[in-house]
Parts: sequence; C-alpha cells; structure tokens
Amino acid sequence: MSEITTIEPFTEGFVEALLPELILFTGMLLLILVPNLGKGTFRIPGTQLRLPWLLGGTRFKFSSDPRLPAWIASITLGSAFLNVLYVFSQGLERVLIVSESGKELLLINGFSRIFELIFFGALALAAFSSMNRLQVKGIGSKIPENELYNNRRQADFYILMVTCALGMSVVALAQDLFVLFIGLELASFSTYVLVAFLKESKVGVESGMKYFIVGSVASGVGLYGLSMLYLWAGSLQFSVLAATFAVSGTTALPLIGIGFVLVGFGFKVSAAPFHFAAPDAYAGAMSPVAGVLATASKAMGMLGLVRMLLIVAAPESSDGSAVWLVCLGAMAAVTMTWGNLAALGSDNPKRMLAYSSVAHAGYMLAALTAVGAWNWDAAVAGDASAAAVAVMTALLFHLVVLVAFKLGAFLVLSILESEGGGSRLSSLGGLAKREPLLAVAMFIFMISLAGVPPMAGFLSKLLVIMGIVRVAVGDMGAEISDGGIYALGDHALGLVACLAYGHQLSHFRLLLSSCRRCDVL
Amino acid sequence: MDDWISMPLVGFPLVASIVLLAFVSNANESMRRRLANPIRMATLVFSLVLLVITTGMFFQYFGNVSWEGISFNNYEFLHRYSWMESLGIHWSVGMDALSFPMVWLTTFLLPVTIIATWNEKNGATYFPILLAMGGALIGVFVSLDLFMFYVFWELTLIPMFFLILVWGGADRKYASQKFFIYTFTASVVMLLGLITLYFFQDPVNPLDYAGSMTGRTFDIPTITQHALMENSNGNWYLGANIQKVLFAMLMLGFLVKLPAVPFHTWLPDAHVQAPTGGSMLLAGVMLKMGAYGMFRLPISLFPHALQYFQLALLIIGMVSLVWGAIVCLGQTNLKKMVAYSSVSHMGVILVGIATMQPMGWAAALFMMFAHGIISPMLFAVCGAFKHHYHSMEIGAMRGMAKHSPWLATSMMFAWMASLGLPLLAGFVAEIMMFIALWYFLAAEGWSVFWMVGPALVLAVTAAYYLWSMQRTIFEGGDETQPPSSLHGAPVPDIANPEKLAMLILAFFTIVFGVMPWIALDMMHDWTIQIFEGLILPVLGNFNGGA
Amino acid sequence: MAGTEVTTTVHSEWMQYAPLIILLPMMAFAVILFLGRVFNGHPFWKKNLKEGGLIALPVMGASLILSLLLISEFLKGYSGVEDIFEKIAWVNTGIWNGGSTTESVSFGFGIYVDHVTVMLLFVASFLCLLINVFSIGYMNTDPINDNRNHRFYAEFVLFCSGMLGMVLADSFLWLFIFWEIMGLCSYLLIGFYYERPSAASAAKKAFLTTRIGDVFLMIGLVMLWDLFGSLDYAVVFDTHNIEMVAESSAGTLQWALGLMFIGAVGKSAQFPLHVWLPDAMEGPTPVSALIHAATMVNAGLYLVARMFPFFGAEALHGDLDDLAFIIAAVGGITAVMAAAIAFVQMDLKKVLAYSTMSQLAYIFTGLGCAMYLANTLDWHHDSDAHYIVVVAFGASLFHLFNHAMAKGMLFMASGSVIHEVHHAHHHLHHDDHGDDHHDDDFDAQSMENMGGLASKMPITATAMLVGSASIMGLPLIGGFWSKEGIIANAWRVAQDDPRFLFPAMCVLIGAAMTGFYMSRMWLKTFAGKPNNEVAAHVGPTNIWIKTPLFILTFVTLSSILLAGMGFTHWAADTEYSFLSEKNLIDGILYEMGHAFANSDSFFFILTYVAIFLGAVIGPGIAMALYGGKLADGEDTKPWMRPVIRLSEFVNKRFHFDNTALRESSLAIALENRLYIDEYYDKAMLNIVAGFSTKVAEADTEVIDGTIKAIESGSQSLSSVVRSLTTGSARDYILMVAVGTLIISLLIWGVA
Amino acid sequence: MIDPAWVSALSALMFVIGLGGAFTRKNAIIVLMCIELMLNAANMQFAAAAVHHGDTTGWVYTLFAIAIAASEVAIGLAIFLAVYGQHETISLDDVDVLRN
Repeated sequence: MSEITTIEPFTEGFVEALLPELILFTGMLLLILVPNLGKGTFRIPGTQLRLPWLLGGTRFKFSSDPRLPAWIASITLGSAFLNVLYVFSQGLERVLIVSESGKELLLINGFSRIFELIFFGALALAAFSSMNRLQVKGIGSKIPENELYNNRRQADFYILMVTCALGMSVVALAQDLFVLFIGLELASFSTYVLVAFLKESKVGVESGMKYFIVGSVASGVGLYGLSMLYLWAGSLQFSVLAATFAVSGTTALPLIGIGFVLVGFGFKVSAAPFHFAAPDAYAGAMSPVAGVLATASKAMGMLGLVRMLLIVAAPESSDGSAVWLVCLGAMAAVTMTWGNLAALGSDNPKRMLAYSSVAHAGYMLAALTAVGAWNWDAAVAGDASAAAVAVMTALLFHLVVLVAFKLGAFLVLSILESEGGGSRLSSLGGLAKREPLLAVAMFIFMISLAGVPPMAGFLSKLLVIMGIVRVAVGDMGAEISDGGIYALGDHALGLVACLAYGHQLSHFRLLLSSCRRCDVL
Repeated sequence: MDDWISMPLVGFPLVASIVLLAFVSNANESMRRRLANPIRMATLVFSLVLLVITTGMFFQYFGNVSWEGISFNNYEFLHRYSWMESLGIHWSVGMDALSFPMVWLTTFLLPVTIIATWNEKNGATYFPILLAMGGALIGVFVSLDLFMFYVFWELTLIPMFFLILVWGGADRKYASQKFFIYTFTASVVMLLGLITLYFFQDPVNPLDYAGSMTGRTFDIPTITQHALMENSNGNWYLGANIQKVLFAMLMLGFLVKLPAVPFHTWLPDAHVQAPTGGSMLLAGVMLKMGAYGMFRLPISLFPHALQYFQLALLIIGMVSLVWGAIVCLGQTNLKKMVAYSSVSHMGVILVGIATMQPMGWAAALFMMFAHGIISPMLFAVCGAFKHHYHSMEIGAMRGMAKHSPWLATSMMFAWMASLGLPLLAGFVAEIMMFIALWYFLAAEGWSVFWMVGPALVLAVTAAYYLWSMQRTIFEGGDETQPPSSLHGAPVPDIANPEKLAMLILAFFTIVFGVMPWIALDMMHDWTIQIFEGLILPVLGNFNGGA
Repeated sequence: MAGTEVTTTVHSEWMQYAPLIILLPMMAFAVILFLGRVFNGHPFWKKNLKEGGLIALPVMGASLILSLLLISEFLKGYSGVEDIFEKIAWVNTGIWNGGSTTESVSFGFGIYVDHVTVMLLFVASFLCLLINVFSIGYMNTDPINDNRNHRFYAEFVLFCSGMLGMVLADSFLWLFIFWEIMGLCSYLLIGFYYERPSAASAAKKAFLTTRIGDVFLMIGLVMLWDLFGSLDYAVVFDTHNIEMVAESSAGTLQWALGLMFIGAVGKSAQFPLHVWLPDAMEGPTPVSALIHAATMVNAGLYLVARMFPFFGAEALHGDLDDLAFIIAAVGGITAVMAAAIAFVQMDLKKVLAYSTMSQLAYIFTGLGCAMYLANTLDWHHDSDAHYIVVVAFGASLFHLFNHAMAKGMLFMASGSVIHEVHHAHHHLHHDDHGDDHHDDDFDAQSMENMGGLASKMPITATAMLVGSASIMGLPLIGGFWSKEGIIANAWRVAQDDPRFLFPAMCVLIGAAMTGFYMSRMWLKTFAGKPNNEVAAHVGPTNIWIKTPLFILTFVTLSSILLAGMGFTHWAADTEYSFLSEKNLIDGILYEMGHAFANSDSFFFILTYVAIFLGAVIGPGIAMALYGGKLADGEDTKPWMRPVIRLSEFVNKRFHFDNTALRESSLAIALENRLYIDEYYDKAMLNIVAGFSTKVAEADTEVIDGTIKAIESGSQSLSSVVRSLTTGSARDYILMVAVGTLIISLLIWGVA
Repeated sequence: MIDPAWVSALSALMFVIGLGGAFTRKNAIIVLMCIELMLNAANMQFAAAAVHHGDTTGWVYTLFAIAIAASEVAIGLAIFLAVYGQHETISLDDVDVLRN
C-alpha cells in the first residue's frame, strides 16, 4: 500500500484529494443559484435603469422547472459518486490533511472512500427517485407537473440532501473526533429537516419533531461525552485518544465519556434503546428520506462506532477483549431481538422496514462485538487478525448491500406512496398485477433483506455470521480438545446464541415480508 | 473431460428460466396467454435435453463414467472454479453414485411434471419456474462446496414458494409462508453448523483450495478427506463434543427438510395448498434433499457421532414412520393423507440410516429414488382428483372407476406402489430396510420390539390406502351423483397429457420394481465404498461410543 | 454385476423355459389391459376376442403345456432339490457385522422344482386354464360385465402369473413377492363390481386381513434371513445350514416359522383371519372358483408345506413340535367352526366358501400332524417312521389336490347355477334386456331361489354331485383317499401326544359336518321342487361352462387312479412316489387294502367311523331335512335318480322338525358368523379409527399447535414490544437517558 | 482563578438538569431549552478543559459547539412552528399520531 501523503489545507493536492466534497459544494451553490435565475433586474439606485442581473424576478422556463433541483442534486451526488469510483479505479492515494499546527483533520483512504461511496450512492439514488415525489397535496395524489412543489421548495429539499452528503463525507474523513461530530451534526440537521419536510401533513412534522428532539438529546449527550474525553485527554485527535487510552483508558472519565459518545452514534444507527424515534421518523418521512435514514445515515453511525471503538477504545492486548464488549454485546442482542420482534407484528410497511433496519443494526453491532471479542494475543494471532479483517469486510459489505436492498425497498414504497397506498401492508395488494416488475423487485429486496441465498443480502449476513462464529471458535483455541464446546467463553457463547436467536427471528420477520408478498401478488 | 454439469445441468435451466421469465414479464395479459404454449414447449424441450444428458451419463455415453467402483470421496465430472478465493469458496461440482441417481431423478421428473401439468394456468410463468426449480435442485445435488450447497439449498425455496403462492389452493398464503419460514429457519441452524465446521478446520494443516483470508475451505471433498484422515478408531475428528454438536446442528436442518416427526407439519400444509406440479417436485425431489444431505455431510464426516446418535435417529425414524402412518389413517383430505404418507416413508429412510448397515443405507438410497418416482404419481393423481372434482375430500367422488377409468387406474397403481406392493419400486427398499433393521437389532442385541413399529406401519399403510380407494374408486356407480361442486357438469376423465405422465411414471415404477438393480447397484456400490472407505476403518471392531 | 444371467447348469430342455410360465401371463396382462382400454366396446374385441378372454386362453394353455413339460421332465428324473434355472441377481447389497469387513448379500430370482412345486404347478396351471374357459362362458354372457371384461381377464392372467410364480419361485422372498401379487389380484377381482359397496368393502377386507398375515410373514422371512443369511430354498433347506442354525437358535427358528405360518393363516383364511373369505364371494364366480377356492388360498398351505424340510431336519429333532401342534390346532378349530357356519348359510357361494375354509383347515391339520411326525420320529433312519411321515405329508398334499379340483368344479357349477338362475330371473322380470342392473332384491345366489334344478341342468348337477361327494369323502371318490389319510394321521399323532387329541377330534367331527352341509347344499339346490317361479324356468348352460365341469368331474372321479399312482405318498423324496416300481393295479389294490382293511385295528375302526360319519350320518340328516323328489314331470339323468330317490325316502322316513334348532341362539350366532366379523369391525372402528383420529388431532393440535403457538406468541410479543413505542417523544428521551446510564454503567462496571 | 474542576462539576450538574428536564417536561420549547442546557454544559466542560490543558483547541470547540447549538435552535423552532400549525399544540405527549 502506498505511503500516506500528508498535506495542509489549500496546498497542492488538496483539491484532488477532496474533489468529491468540492463537487458537492459546487452543487450546493448551483442549487442556490440556478433555480433563482430569472429575468430579475437590478435598478441602479437613483436611476430608472434596470440592469438585468438574471437573479430573481420571473424565472426562466428552465429554471422554473420543478424538477430542475432534483436534476442538479442527482448529478452532483452522482458525479461525486463517480469521482470516488474513479479514484478507486485509479488506485487509491492515501492522503492525510493536517492543520498548520500539525493536528490531523481528514484522512482519505480506502476505508473512508468506501463509506463515501455508500453515502453518495444512497443519496444520489434517493435524490433521483424523489424527483416526482414532492407534491403540493402531499402524499397521495397523481402527479401532473404543476402539482409539484415549486422549484424553490424543491431546491430547499435537494440542498439539504447535498449538505447531508457533505456532512457524511466529513464524518467519513474526519481524524478528529470533534470534526467528526461537526460532520455528524451537519448531516443530522439536514435529515431533521428532510424528515419534517412535508410540513403540510400531520405525520410529517410530527416525525420531524420526534426525530429532531430525540436526536438532539442524543447528540447533546454525545457532545458532553466529547467534552469529557477532551477533559481527559486534552485533545480529540484519534491518534492522541488512542494513545492515551492505551495508557490510562480504564478510568471512569474516559469510559463514561466513551459511553456518552456511543449514545450519540447509537441514535444514528438506531440501536436499542435509542431507536424509538426511528420507526416514527421513517413512517412519517417520505420514503426516499426514510431510505436515506436507514442506509446512509446508519452507515454514518456505524462508521462513527468503528472509529470510536476500534481505533480509540481498541481491545486491549492483555486480556484480549475490549472494555465495551459486554456493553456492545448486550446492545446488539437487545437491538436485534427488539427489531425483529417488533417488525414481526407491524402492518405498516415503512414501520416494518424501520424495525427491520433496527434489527440490521443489531447484526452490525454483533459483528463489531465479534471484533472486540477477538483474542488479539492468541496463539493463532495471524489467523485471528484475518478473522477481524473478515468481520470488518463483512460489515462493509453488509452496509453496501443494505443500500441496495433497503433503499430499494423504500423506493418501491415511495412509488406506491405517490399512488396513494403504502401505509398499510394490505394496500400493497395486487401489486403484481399492476406493476409486475415492481413486485418482483420488491420480492427480491425482501428475500435479500431476510438473507436468503443467492441474494447479496445472504452473503453479507453470512459473512457477518462467519466472522462471529470464527471469533467464537477462535475463543476456544486453548480448549479445542474434548469438552471445548462447553467451555466457550461465556460472552462468545452468549453472542452466538443471541445471534442465532436473532437470525432466526429475522426469518420470522420474513413472515411479514412474505405476507406482504402475498398481498402484493 | 468436459464439464457436463456446471453449464448444461445447472446453469442452463436456471438461465433459461430467467430469460423466459424476463421475456414474459414484459408481455401483457393477452400476449402472455399466447406465449404460454411456445414457452411450455420450450421448457419441455429444455427439460428433455437435461434428461438426455443425465441418461447419457448413465449409459456412459457422456463422459464414459462407470457409476460403480467410485471409491469413497471420489467424484466424477469433478470441476472446480474459483469463486470467492479469499474465503475458500469455489464453484465446485461433481457427482458420485450417491448424487447421480438423484440428479437423474430430478431431470426425469421435470419433463414428467411439465407433461402432467400441461394445462396449468399462467403457463407462461409457470413452466419457467418449474425449470428453475429443476436447475436449483440439480444444483443441490451436484454441489461439492458447502457454500454452494447452501446457496442452492435455499435457492430451491424460492421457485417453490412462488409455485405454492401463485398456483396454490385457497390457503396458499399461509402455506407458502409456513413452508418458507419453517424450512428456512431450520436451514439457518444448519448454516451455523456449516460455518462452525468451516472454522473448526485446522488451518495449520494446509488445505487444498483454502481461502486466502481465513486459511480454510468450503470444499466438501477436501473436508471429507480431512475428516477421513483424522477420524479413526476412537479418535473423533474435531473432538467428540464438537462432533456431536455439529452433527446435531446439521441433522436438524436435514431432518426438517426430510421431514421427520416432529418437524413435519409444514409438509402437509405445503402439499395441500401447492399446485400439482409443485407437489410433485416437492415430494419427488425436494424431500430427498434432506436425506441426501445426511449422507453427504454428517454421515460422511462424523461416523462417531452417527454411532452416538444411532438410537436417537432410530427413534425419530420409528416415530416418523408410525406417526405418519397413523395420522394418515385419521385424514379425510386425500392430499393431506398422501403428504403424511410421505412423512411415513421418509421415516423408512431414517430407520435405514439408523441401522448403520450397508443394506439399510442402500435401502434408504433406494427409497429416496423409488419414492421420488412414486410420490409424484400420488400427487399427480391427487391433483387430477382436485382438478376434476373440485374437492380434496375422500368420499367427495365415488365410483371413479366408472366415470374416470384412467384416473382410477392411475390411483390404484400409485396407491399400490406406495403401500409397497412387490415388483413395484417401493417394495425393494422396504424389504431391505426390514432385513437390515432386523439384522442390526439381532446383531447388537437390541430389543426385537423395534420391529413392532414397521410391522404396524405395513398394516396401517394398507389400511389407509385401501380405505381411501374404497371411497373413491369403488362404490357409487350410477347411484352416486358427482359432487355438487361440479354443478351438474359431466365428470371428465383425465386429459391426455396427464395420461401420458401417469403412464411414464407407472412404467418406471414397474421398471425399477422389477429391475431394481439398474439403480440399486450403484447405490449398493456407494454404500460399500463408504463402509469400506470410512465406516469400517473408523468403527470396525469397535463397539464403544454407542 | 447384476442383471446378467449366468447360465451354467441347465439340466434339461424345457426347464430353461420355466420362466415363461410366469412371464407369458404377465405379458398378457399388459396386452389385454392396453388393448382393452383402447378397443373397449369395439365389436371385434367383444365378439371375436371375447374382450380378452381369447387372448388369455392360449396364454394359459401355453403355460399349462410348459408346466406339463416341466413336470414330465422332473418326473423323468431331472430333478432333485437344486436350482434348475440359474438365478438373476435381483438385489445386491451388503451387511456389516460390526467387524472390519462387509459381507455381500444377494437376493436372486430363480426357479425351484420339487415334488411340492410340481403338485401345485399342475393344480394351478390346469385350473387356471379350465377356469379361463369357464369365464368366457360365464363373464361374457352377462350384460353387467359388458365393456369391462378386459379388466377381468387382465387381472385374471396377472393372478395366474402370480400363482405360478409363487409356485416356481426358488426363495421365500420371491414366494412372498408373488404372494402379494396374488393378493392384489384377489383384491381387484373381489372389487370387480366396484360400484357395489359390499364388493368394495369385501375387497378391502380381504386385502387388509391378508395383509395382517403378510406382515407377520414378512417378519418371519426377515428372521429367517437373519438366521440363514439367505432366503433361497437351496440355502435354507441345506442340511448343513440347518444344523448350524439348530445349534444356536432353534427357538428363534420356531418363532420365524410361526410368524410365517400366520401369513399362511391369513392367506388360507384360517381362524382367526378367516373373515375375508366369505365376503370375497362378492367377486365374480370364476374368481371365487379360481382364487378363493382352488389356487390362491392354497398358497398358505404351500408355504407351510415348504417349511417341511425344517420339521424333517434331523438337527431340529423335537424342536418344532409346538409349532406343528399350533398348525394342527388352528386347522382343527377352523375345520369345525367353518363347517358349523356352513350349516346355516343360504347363499350357495357362501356355503362353498365356508366349505373351502373347512377343507383347507383339514389340510392344515394334516400338515401339522405330518410335521409333528417328521419332527419327532426318527424318520431318517427308521424306515417305518419314514413311511409314516411320507404318507402323512402326502395325504395332506393329495387332499390339497383333490380339494382344489373338486372345489374349483363346485364353484364353477355353482356359478353356472347362479348364472342360469339369474338369466331366468331376467327373462321373467325384465323383458327389456337392456336393463342390466342388479337393482332389485332378487338374490340369484340364494338357495331359497333354487331347488329341483337337477332336471334343468344335468351336467351341472352331476358335477356338483361328484364334487360334493369328493369333499364329503364318500368312499372311492376324490377326497376320500386323502381325507381318510388326514384323519388317520391326526389320530396317529394323538396317540403319541395327547395335545393332538383336539385336532384329531375336530377333523373327525368335521367329517360328519362336511357330510351334512355339502348334502344340504346339493339337495336344496338340485333336489326337491323348485322353490319359486324363477327356479322353474332355469335353462341349460352353455358349452364354455360345461366343458370344464365335465373335465373336472372326470378328474375327480379318477382320483382312485391317482391314489393308485402313489399320490398319497407324494412327498419330498422319490422313494414312494409316482410310478415307483409298483404298477397301477397293484397301487390301487394296495391303497384299497390300506384304506379298508387296515391291519392295525385302531385304524381299521377309525376308517369306518369316519366313513360312517362323513358318508352316512351327515348326508343322512341332510336328506332327512331337505330331501325330496323332483317336481312332477321332471326327470334327470339316470345316475342322479337314485340319489334323489334315496333322499326322498330318507326325508319321508326320518324327517323331523328342526325349527327349534334353527331358531336357537347357536344357529343365530352361526348365521352371524359367530359375531367374529362384528367384533373385528368394532375393533377397527373404535380402536383403530378412533385412535388414528386422535393421533391426527394431536398432530394438528400439539405438534403443529406448538409451531402456531410460537408464531402467535411472537406476534403478541411483537405487539407488546411495539407498544413500548408510545408515540410520546418524552418517553423516547427517557429511554435515551436510561440507555446512557446503562451504557456508562456497563462500560465502567466491566472495566 | 477558579479551579477547572469546579467548572466541570457545574457543567455536570447542568448536564444532569438538562437531561432530566428533557424527559420530564412536556413543552417542546422547554425541552429545547434543556437540550441547550446540555450543550452548554458541554461547552463549559470544553472551556474548563481548555484551561486545564492549556490547549486553545478547546476554545475553538466551544465556539463551534455554540454555533451548532444555535443552528439547532433555529431548526427546532422552525419544526415546532410547523408542528403547531398542524397539531395546534407542541406538547410532546400530545403529538403522538405515530406510535407502535
């Protein structure tokens, strides 16, 4: 792998390194400018001369097109996506952006780039597919062009999408916990507004409010956790935090601080018990927005957790497990159980997907736990690290395919929504007759979410489970002889049991999705 | 040697069906109706091509493979391609005398099913789904990679799910969900077992085809070879407890699929609601996946655990056998009765396995095969019954012999074959199971009262079949009017394609009943090979453990 | 490699064609079924091929000819008890005895010919042909059978194939296989008139009852296989093998043979599995004649006769006498019981059915006694004992032969009667012949509707007379020779072992009873005046029916010749058998002397007691009750006149009123078949059906209920979980706060 | 100068008051105020830590956090307004159309 190039902001290489973000920035500006282009004139003060300056006034035909902002946003996000992809294809350069005082700000490497891909891809899809969805009468009416929101309202929406992407990419790149937090807030604020965007409907604003309030509390807790960490370490640089943690990590201050920070991220991934607002938000928001919440936003939260847990509070080498192991394991178990159980009885498709998304958060947390449970010092160390890599790979893969399937499912719902259905499972009835392709797509998304081979959802789930099993098995390394299976490390056993349980339940969740299918067909 | 399996047997039907389905999905309603016939012909031709290939393999025309004398853990037509190198996942296909009969059976049943359900509604989508089902089933049997095996294992659920859901009876939604969830849940346990097995491999010993990331492999021949080397008299591969746990996990998945009591309740629901074609493939091949899996994995890998669980297997088998048969006797729904009879017959397979005798295993293998020919005929008859009389109740239509002599004859034949009439395929397996069981009981000094179960079943099976025939084929005549659900329409006999399918099935039932050696010899050879290659070196002269 | 025929030792010219005896009818089955399906109703098919009857006929003829050739070669000495036809390896498999090798096991198919085979082969193929001829006359002239006779002939030839196969098979396995095929055909043919509920239920009953026996038979076979490692006769009868088995597990062998005997009990309709046979008369009469009188029911006897080498083996000396007693006792019980029930039957065919049961029971008793003798006497070395054993066994087999011929004939004759009565009824009551339904109350099989038919159907009446005489054991005719032998042997054994007094008494009483009910049947049918208008209008029968009757009458009458030829000594070695050094006249004289002037005073007396009972007391009472002269102006053939006159005389002289007896509870019980069927039905209904319904309920309620409970449980759990999402953001914040607390505590606490 | 530890303690108190208030009060505005209280608690902590460590970044963090808090208030109030428009209340307990 190539060496890390270290550059300072606004020096050579900076633009290349942050090109995707700059594209987003440009797109934002365009979104502000272009829809406002019009025959507006500027009266030179004191004269009657009016100079056309093309802003405001009667809009041009093209700039008054309500679909224009959607196009701009889609193209922006899409080109950012393609740019990242291009960078990948060209061989990745790892760039570290540091401040003048030598503080690490942003790190561009494969890991962050993959997350950027997830974010941009999800948002681009969401933006593109909500092109015809912002309607004056709210959800439910047919969509002649003049029924769409006017392009200013449209621009608001898509600007928020792009800022959201920007915030997420900051999270992906950040090397300083506070920078990460700012990115997180940028993305969060955008999503709060996006969720509440349908201010003409009761549920829209309600969901926005709940999501906002709970999210704010969670980020308040998170910020307080940051302040505690800062108080403890004197810096919020990941490198500094990790070093300090290795020395004096087991005192109350950093641990509680880490716990508080976990709350902030926990809300983003909608882990229990911070997930309560999520179903409400998904149900009230427009489906593409809900899709973004379930995929990109969740990936962002996971990224934060990974940074926090694996880099800052890395498992100790002495006793082979991380301090947060029990906590995260419990959270994972509760989350996947809760999500699956709740999804089982839900008859609102969006709520069901929301709960399923909670369950998926549980799997991912379980995978993270698995990495934490891995015995860093075991005799088969090389092998174990491979397992950790496998788990992380699986996690990433899972996030990637989640974008495809969960977002896909939400997008299907959004189509139904615009036709007036979508709030109850029964309203999906006869979809196969009306829209066979849509029905098939929905089915594929569903079984993939349920983890049925040969869909990619299976592979990701398999990889996650494999990682966990590997860790469980590896834990027995010393006692692999007879009776070993009974001497499974208690946490590992609990974990596998949880996972098996959760996994099984997730297939009961399939009951629901197939129930939906039945209606669909 | 060219790869006769990957593309021709697995890829071709799957791809063809997807192409056909994609083609159809763009057509509108009337177009679909017009497409139904060409697509039906196309699928028939495709499936016949598959049959020709496998039959050619049997006659050593393709590949020049003799299906006898393949030593344990050797495979013919073995081909391995890279798939996911980092995890040790390969696209690995091959056949031995265990899988080949099942593959042939699948390719045989496919055209027969198409013919038997020639006039199924929505043919333009129905027939491609059948074809996909066939491809997936073949995939299960030819997979020599755990990952691939599991993928195909679950892939079979999807077309079957659709078959039940779209073409099923009144309660099809519930049935299809139950079918899917029940079997899927069980196979997830199996999956956990597979993954645990995967990770318990010792990466210190370099494995063939190991993954770069994990140092382990999903390759079945390699794992089997490894197990073979480490299993020895008294030495358990992976250690005793782990072997037991893994055995139990894998078996659970297979037992549900088989299905064995008490994991069987998905089957009657699925069968009753499934369309005829679905039932035929479900009973004919899909159930055998369970038994096939048992032989391929737990038995081949964990002979010690097999011995340890012998009593448990025997009990489960006996319970399935007896319970299934007695429940049959209490059924009033024709198809449900037939479904439970499958449970009973699958019990025979389990008992055969539990005997741990080459004869018992050969009986199990032959039972898989024979039941694979007989049960589709049973379900074809049930389907025709339902189709013509709009009812599944035994007694809804009496005096069929007069109204529908073809249907009555087919029913009589299928019923008789299923109750184990000599010189029809099922008998050989039953008598071999009996002999092996007795031999085992006598040799091990177990109580002879184990025989009571199978003996009872022989009588009970006859009782329920005869009882149902008395109320359908016999009686009635002119005095009994057709059921009111016909609304006074004349009672038709089965259509020509159905007749043809029945004749084909009946013919092969007789062929394999009179000349069982055609299939049995290679099965016998397989059991001898596994005994000489695995069981005897590991368990011979060793009576501990059990 | 299986499937290949290794032809190394073919002993003779014709024996290699033995499989054709089985295969020809089997192929004819497929041909007739197929052609019948296709050409059903076609005039050519109907008139010229008799709906398949004329396809079956040459096939059965060919089978008979091949059988005769085979028999003649066997008798010329190409014999022995070894394989004649080389085996096909039918099933190859292996077993593992826990050691470090597997042993291969093979089940083959071959042909095995010995004395017992030859006897049964002739009976089966001969009667199959004759009854085929009869069927053409019987089945094709009844409009109710139109357009479905092909089914009859197809199943008929399949049955013949099964019967011949069973006889020729070289192992117990294949015996069982063909045995089951016969069972199937029996089932199909009993249910030939499928539209009658009684036929349907009779068919089911027959199959199920025999199936219960078959289950035991199968277990017995499995045990036998376990003992010998093979089911081939050549292996299991091998003296050396029997010695090996006798050493370790003679008791097990007795159990195995006992279980196999239960199979025979089912097939041959012995108590307590006899209930199916009377109901089986629902089938067409040729079926009753062939399957339920002459051949299939003999399969059980054949099976028991096949076991003879075990009983006769030196190594098992005295080990199997219990089983021999059981066989004899079952025979004894059935003989008396069936005869008693036959007293009160009004249905012509049912009388014959019970008679069949009773006569088969005689043979069982005879076999049981023979086996006891073989098992307890030192017959291998003591020539007197040898003679006794051979005669005992031979008598049983000879009775089998006689009974098959006579009963086949009786059934055909009864069929002919029923046929004509039915026609007459039709003629009288349905001028419209297109109406071919049996939808009125008229029962053509009831003897109430007959009487005085001797004048209308002389050939039939003669056949019936001779047949009855043979069954009754009238001196010199048919069954006499063998029946006397059976009775004598039973008493001989009873002298040795007091247990056998029971079967011995039974067969002796049974002789009298047989005399009564057979006479009653004949008299009620043929003597006296027509009971009603229908009987008065019965006409003569057709040539297809007459021919076999004629032939069989002749065979039955010539039984004395057969006896002279040594049929009574027909046993598993050649010393005393067919065409030994004695010539025919000597043989006959020897037999006569042996029968009527036995040197042993006990047997001398016994013979005359038996004759007195069977030929005087029984018929005498029957004549007293039912005898009478024919209607005025009617006459019959000269040889029947004395019989009728005698009956008239006895009737006048000794007639007594039996109303009280007829209305006694015993008679009512007998009419209800001693309520055995009823008990069985009740047991079926209450125990089996009730239990299975309960089990089926348990399956849905408990096993599936558990699954459903999990499902609904998780649904309700789901709603509980979901109800925690109250909708108020305050609660959500509270949960966040609680979560914060817990996380902090967990992290801190663990560290 | 005040010992930063006291400031920290105060901030902890503020945080607890804020968090406690957030789930005890029904009025959304007051909840928003409580959230602000939590954020400000963090700000004070940052400031205290900056002093403690003599590190200027802490001040920068504080500034940014204030900005975040401000935008949060803006967004919050806008949303509450919209909620009031639709529900005619901003009591958190009464806005519960979405549940279960």
